[in-house]
Amino acid sequence: MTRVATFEVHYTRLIDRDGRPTQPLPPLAEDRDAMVEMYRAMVLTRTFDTRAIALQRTGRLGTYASSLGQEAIAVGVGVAMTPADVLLPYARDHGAQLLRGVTLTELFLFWGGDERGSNFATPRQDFPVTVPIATHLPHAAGAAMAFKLRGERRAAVCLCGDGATSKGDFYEGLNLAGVWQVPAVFVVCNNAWAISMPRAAQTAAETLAQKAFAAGMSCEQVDGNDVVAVRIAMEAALTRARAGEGPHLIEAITYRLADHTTADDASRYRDDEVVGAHWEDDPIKRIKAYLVDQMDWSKEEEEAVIAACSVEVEAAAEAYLAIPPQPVEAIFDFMYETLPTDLAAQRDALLKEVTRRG
Amino acid sequence: MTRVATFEVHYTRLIDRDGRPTQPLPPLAEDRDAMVEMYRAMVLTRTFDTRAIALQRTGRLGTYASSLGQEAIAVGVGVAMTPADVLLPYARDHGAQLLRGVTLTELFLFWGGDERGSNFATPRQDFPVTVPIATHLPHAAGAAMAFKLRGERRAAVCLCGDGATSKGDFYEGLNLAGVWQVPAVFVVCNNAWAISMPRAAQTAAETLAQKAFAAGMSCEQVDGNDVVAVRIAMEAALTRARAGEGPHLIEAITYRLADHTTADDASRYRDDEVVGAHWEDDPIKRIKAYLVDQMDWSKEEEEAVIAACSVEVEAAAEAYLAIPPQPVEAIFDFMYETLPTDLAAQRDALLKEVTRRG
Amino acid sequence: MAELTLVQAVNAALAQAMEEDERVLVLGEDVGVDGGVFRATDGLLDRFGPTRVFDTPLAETVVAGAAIGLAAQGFRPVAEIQFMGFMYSTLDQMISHAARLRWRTRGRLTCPMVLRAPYGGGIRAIEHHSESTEALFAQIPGLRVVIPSAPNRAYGLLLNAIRCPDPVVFLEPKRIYRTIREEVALGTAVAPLDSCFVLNEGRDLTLVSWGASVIETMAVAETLSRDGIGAEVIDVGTLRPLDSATILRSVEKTGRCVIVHEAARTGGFGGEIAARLADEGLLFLQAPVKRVTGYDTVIPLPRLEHHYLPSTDRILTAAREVLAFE
Amino acid sequence: MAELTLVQAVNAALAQAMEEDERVLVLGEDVGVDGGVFRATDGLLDRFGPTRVFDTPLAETVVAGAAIGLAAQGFRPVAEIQFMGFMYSTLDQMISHAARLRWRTRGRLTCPMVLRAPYGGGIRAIEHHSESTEALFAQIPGLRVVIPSAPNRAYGLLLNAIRCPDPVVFLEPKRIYRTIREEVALGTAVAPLDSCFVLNEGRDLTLVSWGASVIETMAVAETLSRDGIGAEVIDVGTLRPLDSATILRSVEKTGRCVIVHEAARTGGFGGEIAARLADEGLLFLQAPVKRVTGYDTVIPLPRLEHHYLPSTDRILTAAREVLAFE
Ligand SMILES: Cc1ncc(C[n+]2csc(CCOP(=O)(O)OP(=O)(O)O)c2C)c(N)n1
Ligand SMILES: Cc1ncc(C[n+]2csc(CCOP(=O)(O)OP(=O)(O)O)c2C)c(N)n1
Ligand SMILES: [Mg+2]
Ligand SMILES: [Mg+2]
Repeated sequence: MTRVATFEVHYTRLIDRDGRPTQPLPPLAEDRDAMVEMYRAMVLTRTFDTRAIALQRTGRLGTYASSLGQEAIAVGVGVAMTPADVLLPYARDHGAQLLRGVTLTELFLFWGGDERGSNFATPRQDFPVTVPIATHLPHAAGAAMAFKLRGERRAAVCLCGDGATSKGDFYEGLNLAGVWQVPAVFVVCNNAWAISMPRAAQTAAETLAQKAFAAGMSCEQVDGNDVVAVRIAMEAALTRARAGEGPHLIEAITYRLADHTTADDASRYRDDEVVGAHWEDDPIKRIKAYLVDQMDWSKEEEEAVIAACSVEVEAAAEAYLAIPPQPVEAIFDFMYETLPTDLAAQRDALLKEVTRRG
Repeated sequence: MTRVATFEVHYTRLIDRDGRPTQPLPPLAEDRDAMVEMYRAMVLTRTFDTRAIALQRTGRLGTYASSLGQEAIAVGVGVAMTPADVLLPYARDHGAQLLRGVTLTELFLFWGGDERGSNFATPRQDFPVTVPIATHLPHAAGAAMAFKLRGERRAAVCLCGDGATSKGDFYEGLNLAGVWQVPAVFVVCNNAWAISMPRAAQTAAETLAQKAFAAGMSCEQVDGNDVVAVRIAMEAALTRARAGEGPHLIEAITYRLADHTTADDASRYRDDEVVGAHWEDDPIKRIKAYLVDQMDWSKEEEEAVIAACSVEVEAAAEAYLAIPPQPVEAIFDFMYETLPTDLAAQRDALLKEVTRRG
Repeated sequence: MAELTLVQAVNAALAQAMEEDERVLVLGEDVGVDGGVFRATDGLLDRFGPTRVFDTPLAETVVAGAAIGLAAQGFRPVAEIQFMGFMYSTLDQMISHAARLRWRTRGRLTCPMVLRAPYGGGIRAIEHHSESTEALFAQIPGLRVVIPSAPNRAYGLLLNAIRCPDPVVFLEPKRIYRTIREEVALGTAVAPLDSCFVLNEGRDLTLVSWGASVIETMAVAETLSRDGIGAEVIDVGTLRPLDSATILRSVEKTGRCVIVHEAARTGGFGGEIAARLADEGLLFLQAPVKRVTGYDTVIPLPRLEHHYLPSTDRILTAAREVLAFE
Repeated sequence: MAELTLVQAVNAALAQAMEEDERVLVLGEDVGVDGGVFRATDGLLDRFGPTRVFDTPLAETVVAGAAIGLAAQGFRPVAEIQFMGFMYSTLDQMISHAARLRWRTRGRLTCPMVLRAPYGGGIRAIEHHSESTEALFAQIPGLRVVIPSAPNRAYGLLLNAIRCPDPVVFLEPKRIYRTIREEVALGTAVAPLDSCFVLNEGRDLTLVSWGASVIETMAVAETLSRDGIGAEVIDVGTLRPLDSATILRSVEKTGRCVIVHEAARTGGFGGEIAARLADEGLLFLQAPVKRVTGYDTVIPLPRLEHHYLPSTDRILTAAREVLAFE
């Protein structure tokens, strides 16, 4: 018996749940502006989240997927990317989308059930949220291949959940990215649940990171509630990817503090107490503690951030609510570049019907 | 950075290409009858193979997938199984099917383009050859789950090629088997090619065995041209699986000495010389060398085996050629348990047409 | 007898099937503790335990594929896919294996499984959660495709689907999961798998529909009846195998037919029905066969979705057009 | 001009497209050194190099999915699936993404890709290698589905498919890959993507077909013409979007129609055509619309396969039946 291959998975946490460094920190952690930027982005994300849920509860938004508790991942990813990179988000990446330039109003519009919410003004090349789980990993491999073929120093960044790692598309996407050595970074947001299914019911794999070994890809685990750890890992992976050193997978470990969506009632399948305990790991609490302890974050500054985020979200919500639906014929727009004859006939029929109905 | 998981892949070869033991051998290798049984099964497989190709070349068989060079895997697997286990073969597992009880005539019939070739008299519960690559791994997980649910000490054995390891079904099947901890053994026949695609073009993974890590499954590599190594690994895996200790994956390394199928011309994409070199690893040559060196295998015995296999295959080929096609209405048989009305009408129409044509 | 909604009827049929046959298993994402995202499997885990009801990883291909393996081994798996929009990755397994295992082995191995999913629009859901692509399955030889439109029929059809030795795709119109309550005769399975249901008799016009659209279709029949027009309403409970005899008989009587379904028109299963009329029923037809359907587009997101679904208004317009035809 | 077989025409169109637009890429299993299992991509790797032509792992979902990613990024990928029977695992990507990327983003991202595959029976292949399930794709809003039936049209249609800004499923009738040679006008793409081809004019009967069945259909037209019967033969080169106007115009003239395709009848795309006739063309019809198709079964393995495919005999019988109808 000969040993022919060995593999290791490593885990990184830089700042603990109380905001204390667990090891010497990178320069980033000394950069007050950078830290505040991330904090603010996380607060903004959560403010959006709260407002979205309120809108949904009052019938003014559709079913909504909260990112409560996992803001550090989206934000750590979003800040690490450059505008030239391309994001392929999953449904809880509001934080990353906002940092990329998608507006709050556009996010509301998307979750409000309006196709225009995916036609954001910036970033034009980012993908819309992918709803069928894990089906976007193949797109990420393809988009990254495009960068490679054109010799561009850009990377595709693709996020998904722990549940997504069970799906064939996840694996086929990773495997292709591996064999083509494309500039892609995959982030698994392991929030411990896929609706009611605990992480252990998805797979017997000890870590989700190790799924990358099946694709010959490097990987690591990070504390997904530690925005600094997420960002540092992302920046390193992106630098390597853009330099042609191949794709990478990051498993970011967090916890879904919210119900799966506004259509879910998590109390059916998990104990409130367990969830409560996970609030100790709240990524926002953690970075705030760090700011307060290490960077003299003041009460005034805190209040200013909270207030600014509220104002911003409120204005966006109002702007969203003021947007009338698309005209009815928009149903037929963008099915093809030019409307085929038989579709044109259906469009006419609909318009006639609408006119008749008045 | 903390190390949270480590993995190793090991490789086993017991008998080298010249038939010499590479390490102390298990009792099996001392058991002349057992060794001869495996040798004979491999020779029979190859004899069948040669005859099948000849029949195809003369238009009396359909497109055929040769198992030339990988007889040790199918035979090692076939002898390790008990009748109660269930085989889910891929297209080059003739050797295993024969050992399970499928007759040579049934094999010819299958490859001759007749559905009855998959309705073998024994073993009634084995699956037919699966043509869409890797789609049978999910079936193996399901069948093995059936054994587990009924508390039966049986295992599902599922084989596939190296190309198959790229497909989502492969991964989803492994992952489910892992998380359900079902009695299944997966064998990847790594014959270095998937039609024209070399192993390195399938995946960046250093070994195919390691794909099991993604499913939290144990795994190993064996020399797939060493029938003893294959059988020993299989027996151990089957014993563990039947005892409820979970699934296992074996990567058996071999080489496709033949064209992909009779419809392929491998000289378009690989050098004859490289192929020639791999004949040194011929699994039949190896076990024969072992028999001769270690077990006084005589020329007479050798000739007897060859002759017996020829006679057997010849008789089967003749039996096959004598089997008339199914009656035309068999097209409609077995679509549903009972024929729906509209199908019955179509059946009547076909029969009328056939009668009219005379 | 019990007053049940459609989703409760599904739940009751599952429980009944599990009760009467221990080979029946329920599997899928979140079907266990959670009882399914629509609660169709609610309580089954408690009642039948974890060897009869089990959650699967998030991987629809292997949900279907493992069900095939279980079925080939003699179980009767009933697998749930959370939404029809996530059934597409089961198609390969359903087409290449479920539909063919019996055929391929000349009856040696069979595949008595049911693949259930909620389908259709009208619940203001996000993308992919409102699909009506039943024709994808209904065109596959070897599959049975069943769609109930009321609690009682849902109960009977599902029970028969589970008892059926062939693979069945069972699509549940989720828009009406909880909108109707009906007496359901528990324990009996009166709704056969191979015939259409005539919900209303009439001599002037045949309205053919299935799924949630049956509700609007019935409403139109009622409106018409107030004008003294008798519309025969046929609920195609089983799309495959299709009982075209019932439809033909009706059109022979009425001479006029409108087909109503939520799915996009082109390639929708209404085309198959109209085609059979254009062949075997041509001589009966006194007016063009109209289809009132979803448009040939993606079903819009909630803000425009209601324009897409066949409304009573659109059905009525088509009906009057067909009736006026001379 | 060159005398080419259908598969050579496909090859020539690929080369031409790659020549004229460097965004065109060719990918798939064995498309590189091997030149594809049917040699459709033969020589392209040599000519355009490994950054334009690349092999993929054995994984159809990601072949389609990566093509979508490439297309969204401005490339024009032409992906090959080796046989239509292995396209089923692309359906989710094609339905959920390729067909909708433009729609979903209101035109921000588009998906100009082509998914090619040989299809159909008659080559005595093993199971899954003889499928004709074009209706699966033809029912999906947002996709274009194109099927050539001769070298010249294959060349023009493929070139137009590659130039098309929408996703196109391009199915090649492999039974006639090498059976016909025809002059192909290289460099020009005369076959438009949105209209049927009238191959033969006639006043007595309309025969509608596509793919390899066009050959038998033309043969029947010839037989009929010897009896003085004029059969108009329409090759539906593009199933979606369907040019029903050409078919309607023809049936208006002839009053009789037979539709011929290899796919199983129920849910096959012939039903859509017959349904349009039953609506918009009802007044023209002087006889039932007959469909000569594969049976509603799995296509048999080689030993019985020839009974399954629509033969000239079956087409002729149906044609005479329709002609005799009063
Ligand atoms: C292919 C597919 N199957 C099922 C669903 C329904 N669904 C939506 S989210 C979800 C769970 C996702 O879990 P995970 O990947 O862990 O992400 P999380 O929601 O926890 O962030 C499921 C099953 C879906 N959207 N797509
Ligand atoms: C899903 C699917 N895609 C493509 C094919 C066509 N095909 C048949 S065998 C084969 C290569 C298989 O390679 P591998 O898994 O290594 O097995 P091997 O033939 O080398 O034994 C391919 C691509 C298929 N049968 N199924
Ligand atoms: Mg999760
Ligand atoms: Mg191989």
